[in-house]
Amino acid sequence: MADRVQAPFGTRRARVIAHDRHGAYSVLRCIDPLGPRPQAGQFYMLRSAQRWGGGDGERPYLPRAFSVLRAPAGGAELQFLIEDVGPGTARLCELRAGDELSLLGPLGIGFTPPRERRRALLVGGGVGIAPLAIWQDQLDGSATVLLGFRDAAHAPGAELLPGARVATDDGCAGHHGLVTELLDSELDHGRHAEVYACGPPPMLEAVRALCAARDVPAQLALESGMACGFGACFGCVVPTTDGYVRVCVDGPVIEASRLQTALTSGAGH
Amino acid sequence: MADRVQAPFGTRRARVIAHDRHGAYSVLRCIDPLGPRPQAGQFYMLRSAQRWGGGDGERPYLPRAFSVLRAPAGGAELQFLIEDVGPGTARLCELRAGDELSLLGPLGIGFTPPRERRRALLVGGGVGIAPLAIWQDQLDGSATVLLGFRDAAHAPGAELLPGARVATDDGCAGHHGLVTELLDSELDHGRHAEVYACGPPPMLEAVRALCAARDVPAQLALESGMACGFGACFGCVVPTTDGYVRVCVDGPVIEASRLQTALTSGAGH
Amino acid sequence: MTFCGIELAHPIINASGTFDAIAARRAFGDALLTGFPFAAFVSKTVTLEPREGNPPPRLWEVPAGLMNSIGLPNKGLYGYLAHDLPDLARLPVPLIVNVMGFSRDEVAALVSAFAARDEVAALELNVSCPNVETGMVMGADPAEVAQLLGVVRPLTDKPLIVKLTPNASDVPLVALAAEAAGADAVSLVNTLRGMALDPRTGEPWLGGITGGVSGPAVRAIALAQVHSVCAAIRIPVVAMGGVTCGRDARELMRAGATLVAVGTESFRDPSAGARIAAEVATATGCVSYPV
Amino acid sequence: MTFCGIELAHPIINASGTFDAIAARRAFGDALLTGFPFAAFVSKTVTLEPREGNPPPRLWEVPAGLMNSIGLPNKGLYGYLAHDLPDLARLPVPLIVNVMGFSRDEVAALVSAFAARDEVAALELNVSCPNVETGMVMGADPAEVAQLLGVVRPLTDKPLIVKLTPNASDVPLVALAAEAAGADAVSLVNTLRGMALDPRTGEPWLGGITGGVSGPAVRAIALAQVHSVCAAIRIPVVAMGGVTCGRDARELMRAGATLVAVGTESFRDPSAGARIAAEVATATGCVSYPV
Ligand SMILES: Cc1cc2nc3c(=O)[nH]c(=O)nc-3n(C[C@H](O)[C@H](O)[C@H](O)COP(=O)(O)OP(=O)(O)OC[C@H]3O[C@@H](n4cnc5c(N)ncnc54)[C@H](O)[C@@H]3O)c2cc1C
Ligand SMILES: Cc1cc2nc3c(=O)[nH]c(=O)nc-3n(C[C@H](O)[C@H](O)[C@H](O)COP(=O)(O)OP(=O)(O)OC[C@H]3O[C@@H](n4cnc5c(N)ncnc54)[C@H](O)[C@@H]3O)c2cc1C
Ligand SMILES: Cc1cc2nc3c(=O)[nH]c(=O)nc-3n(C[C@H](O)[C@H](O)[C@H](O)COP(=O)(O)O)c2cc1C
Ligand SMILES: Cc1cc2nc3c(=O)[nH]c(=O)nc-3n(C[C@H](O)[C@H](O)[C@H](O)COP(=O)(O)O)c2cc1C
Ligand code: FES
Ligand code: FES
Repeated sequence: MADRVQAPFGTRRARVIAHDRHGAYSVLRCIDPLGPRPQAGQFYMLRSAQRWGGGDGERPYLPRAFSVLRAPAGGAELQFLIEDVGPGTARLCELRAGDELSLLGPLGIGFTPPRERRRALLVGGGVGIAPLAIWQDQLDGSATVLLGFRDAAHAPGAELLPGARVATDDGCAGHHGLVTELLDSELDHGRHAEVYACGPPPMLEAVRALCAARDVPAQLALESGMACGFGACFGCVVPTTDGYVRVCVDGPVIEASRLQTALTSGAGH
Repeated sequence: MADRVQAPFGTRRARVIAHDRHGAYSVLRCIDPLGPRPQAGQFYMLRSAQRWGGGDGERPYLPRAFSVLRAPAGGAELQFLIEDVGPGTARLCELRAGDELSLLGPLGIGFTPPRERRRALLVGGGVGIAPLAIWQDQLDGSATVLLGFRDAAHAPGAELLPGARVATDDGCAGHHGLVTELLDSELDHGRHAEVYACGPPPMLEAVRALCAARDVPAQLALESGMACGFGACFGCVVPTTDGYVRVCVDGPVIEASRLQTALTSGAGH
Repeated sequence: MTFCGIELAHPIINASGTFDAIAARRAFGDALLTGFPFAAFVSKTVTLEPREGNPPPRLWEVPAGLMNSIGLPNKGLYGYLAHDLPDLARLPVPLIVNVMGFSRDEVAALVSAFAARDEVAALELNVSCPNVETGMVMGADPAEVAQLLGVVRPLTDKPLIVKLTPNASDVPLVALAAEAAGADAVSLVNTLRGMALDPRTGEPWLGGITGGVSGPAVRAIALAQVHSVCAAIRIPVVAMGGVTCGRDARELMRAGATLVAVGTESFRDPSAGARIAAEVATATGCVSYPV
Repeated sequence: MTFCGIELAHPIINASGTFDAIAARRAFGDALLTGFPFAAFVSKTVTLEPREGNPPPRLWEVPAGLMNSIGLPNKGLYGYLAHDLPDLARLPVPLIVNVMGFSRDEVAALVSAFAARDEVAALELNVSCPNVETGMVMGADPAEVAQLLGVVRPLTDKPLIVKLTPNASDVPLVALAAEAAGADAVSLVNTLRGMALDPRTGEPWLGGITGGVSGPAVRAIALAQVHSVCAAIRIPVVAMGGVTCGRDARELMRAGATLVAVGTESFRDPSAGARIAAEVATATGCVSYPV
């Protein structure tokens, strides 16, 4: 049996049904009638079906990778959380209900349930909260969720994960400081936990180091610049204890114990 | 004194105020507050200010040349007639009121008034009717206008030149045949005319030959593939009795007597 | 159709290093095999020793294309024979193995090893990878290519395809040398040498410092080289470089190519090869964004 | 700043053959002079004899770029001296004349003629035009370049800039030969050889059969060549190839270039040079579509 939900072979189209704003973030909701329901932590390669190109620097050209934010059960809807950081995300953020996406996925290996009845601790930073939302759903909302954001423009992202505790760099909301400080005190209350983290490399590295020091298992959803998303280009590698591995087919979720560092270079952002 | 209305140096923006359809043709109306009023037969280099690129074949990249269709006196409005024949015109045909054009012009040398009180005969084919509309305005509607179109999808273009006589290839409207047949019989009624023509190369060549045979002066608005529109690239040349000349700075309006043939290669369409 | 005696269902194959059928099987399951997009499968370059490849970042997007400095990661000859070959032999299409050596002896060792394997229909000699110093040398110089073939040609009856580098003053001259020295076919273009700087630091972005440019950005350059090579030699040519649709493929065939390889476009759509083969067969047009 | 002893207001000039100041004056009037976009003006290539140039079509749009086969139309040396030079001498910036000959003697005749003219600040030797057979030869071969400079270097004290072709196996080697033979600077890249077919007939689209590719499509390739040339030589480098904004220009300067030339981007906006110079000065960012 496969270690992942496999994708239909070839790109397909999905119609955008809504584009919601949460502060600096956009949530694109689309209907993917032909695709399977994804696992938490899996991702899709997306591009607009029309006018993918002609942006800043005469880009984008290649599709872009996005974690699935939510995939409401029993339907065909997929949700993606998008932060405009360049020509590809800028184009996707222009899409409105009725526009079409060209999509490939679900791709990669997602999160696996906590071992030995450990409690799930979800730790997200910035747009990295995306894969934690669907994981929170699949864990029936039982998990503890800790989220970190830059500022007031980004803090609204917290709306997407009910019951989340928030830290902000500028103190505009929740704890004034880093989300890893929240994680630190959480682990003080008990180490019988399994950590699921996604966010900017420095945050992931802090989570990795912290969990390693306390001997807490952690699954990290990594990012890396990608061209294909299905193992074809060997471009998305990160160094692990067993050499370079492709984030797109051997990840994006990787056991923290397999990494010397989570400070990947050339990441998507 | 310059032989043309000169363009401001550098591209500028113009907001689209309306996009009207006339059969297969689009009329883009925009406001160009900073530009001078153009002469009939002059043209502009246009591109969309946003997303110029990312179309069929990862194009367009360069701006595209368009004759001015109308420039209502006393205002800042410019009108262009556009037929969707490829990625550049396809993108321009997507523009709607509120969108912005990036524009350079007016460029080139336009029509000059009839000599020796000759009557003006305007002969247009397809999208080539564009420069004749503003010329008809500037001649106070006194000119005789003969227009040719492919079929019923294109015949509505005739609406743009009041009082025009029409010929269609398929006979769906007006004379069943070529516009040059109309010109032929017009000249039977009197040769003391000056012909102003714009259209596909075969039509222009027929007009040239016909006028040459009857010794009637003709001014032809030529087309040629262009990269710059202001004489920089030497790409838009056509052969004349005095060698290759650049359509963009020595034309687009050229005396028929200077041409051995009007069958230019690599024309815009 | 046949290419160097190999029966092929259509003229579209993959460009080496742009499709990993084993990884794709994990991502797409059996659907990959039932709708396999290529008429033959070309493996990523295999070297004698295993290689980790270049440090990341390995990718940079250019206008209408991609620049990569992957650095030929692979399991090495013995790793490939042990782990990859059995799986690849089960693909529904003939297998072409792309090999590269840092010396003639290395190439000879690779060629002899694969000469003995029935699973291998043909060999492609990568003398042109712009990401590895020595890759340049052999492929840019007619004499080097002639000497290389002098050594490896006698080692196998299997078709030998010499993959040329576009980063040369006179590519047809190199193609002529390959033909004269007994190559069964040539393939081109490999990627064009390029570079990008990190927008933040101004330092080279790619771990390999320079990279290879591919995709539509190089299509016109590829067509010119394919055209001049086809005019110079008689052996079949496998053409590639920026092919996104049937029109692009037909243009390369019009220039004289027998087969057309799809590379970067597969990254935008893994089934692009099947679409392009259909568009070639039906001579239908192209739009930039399939699906 | 100064370049080869020439005082320049900023480091942005035009690429030869991509701006005709005389025609632009007709199109834009005096506004061209008051807001002249370049710190120096480089003329289109001048040959000894007048040239009509290649038959049309001369242009083909490629993804994120342009391919041309203009064929160096010009009035010839004497026509240029009589008609163009007086007008160009009146420009508000120094004049650099780009020359090309089909033999060393022709280049020598051109160089001596301009050596005598005070209106001319420097000479650029085009040994790299991909549209004219012989243009290739000289620029692709270090020995050829050395011999050419051996002949023309003694003929003038004016700065000699050798414009290199990118269609060569080892461009730094050619640059080294130019430096050793007394060139004051080198400029690169010229256009990359490319081809397109008429969508209707399948025949070559361009009247010149092949053409030269320019614009953002070649930017990464240009940056790699500029970087390797700057690493190899000490004399100043004029860099060009796909520059559309200050960021592109700063990257080429980061790679070691002293001046940056703007070519194809001027076709999208004749005042692009002024915008780019301002963006370089203020280190401001880029958007694809200025204005
Ligand atoms: C598995 C995975 C899941 C992801 N999930 C999400 C998600 O849920 N939501 C989300 O918003 N993002 C997500 N990302 C990141 C997203 O893919 C990137 O933000 C996106 O690709 C950026 O594209 P862009 O064109 O907007 O920006 P780019 O211009 O591509 O810039 C993004 C970064 O790429 C680098 N870069 C800049 N120019 C280039 C170039 N020319 N070529 C290559 N790299 C360049 C820089 O480091 C820059 O900061 C994910 C990435 C991965 C790998
Ligand atoms: C002075 C002048 C005035 C004009 N006035 C008008 C006008 O008023 N209204 C109007 O609709 N049009 C006008 N045109 C024509 C218009 O400029 C062209 O239709 C337009 O440039 C087409 O661009 P495109 O991208 O839509 O089509 P393209 O894809 O550029 O195709 C148009 C033609 O160009 C050729 N072509 C195809 N591919 C390429 C390529 N890659 N590179 C170069 N050539 C290619 C083919 O012959 C094709 O039929 C005028 C042209 C000139 C020169
Ligand atoms: C990510 C990537 C990896 C590649 N790896 C190899 C390789 O291992 N061996 C090889 O001979 N060519 C390799 N190439 C070159 C391609 O086979 C092909 O020659 C080139 O990409 C041009 O085709 P395209 O424009 O369709 O991509 C690679 C290209 C890319 C983009
Ligand atoms: C239409 C056109 C004409 C050119 N003519 C010349 C020329 O006459 N002499 C020359 O040395 N280079 C010529 N070039 C090359 C440019 O000077 C420049 O090297 C090249 O275009 C790369 O710069 P870019 O990408 O900014 O255009 C020409 C380029 C173009 C696009
Ligand atoms: S993105 Fe291509 S191998 Fe991972
Ligand atoms: S379009 Fe460039 S010279 Fe006429």
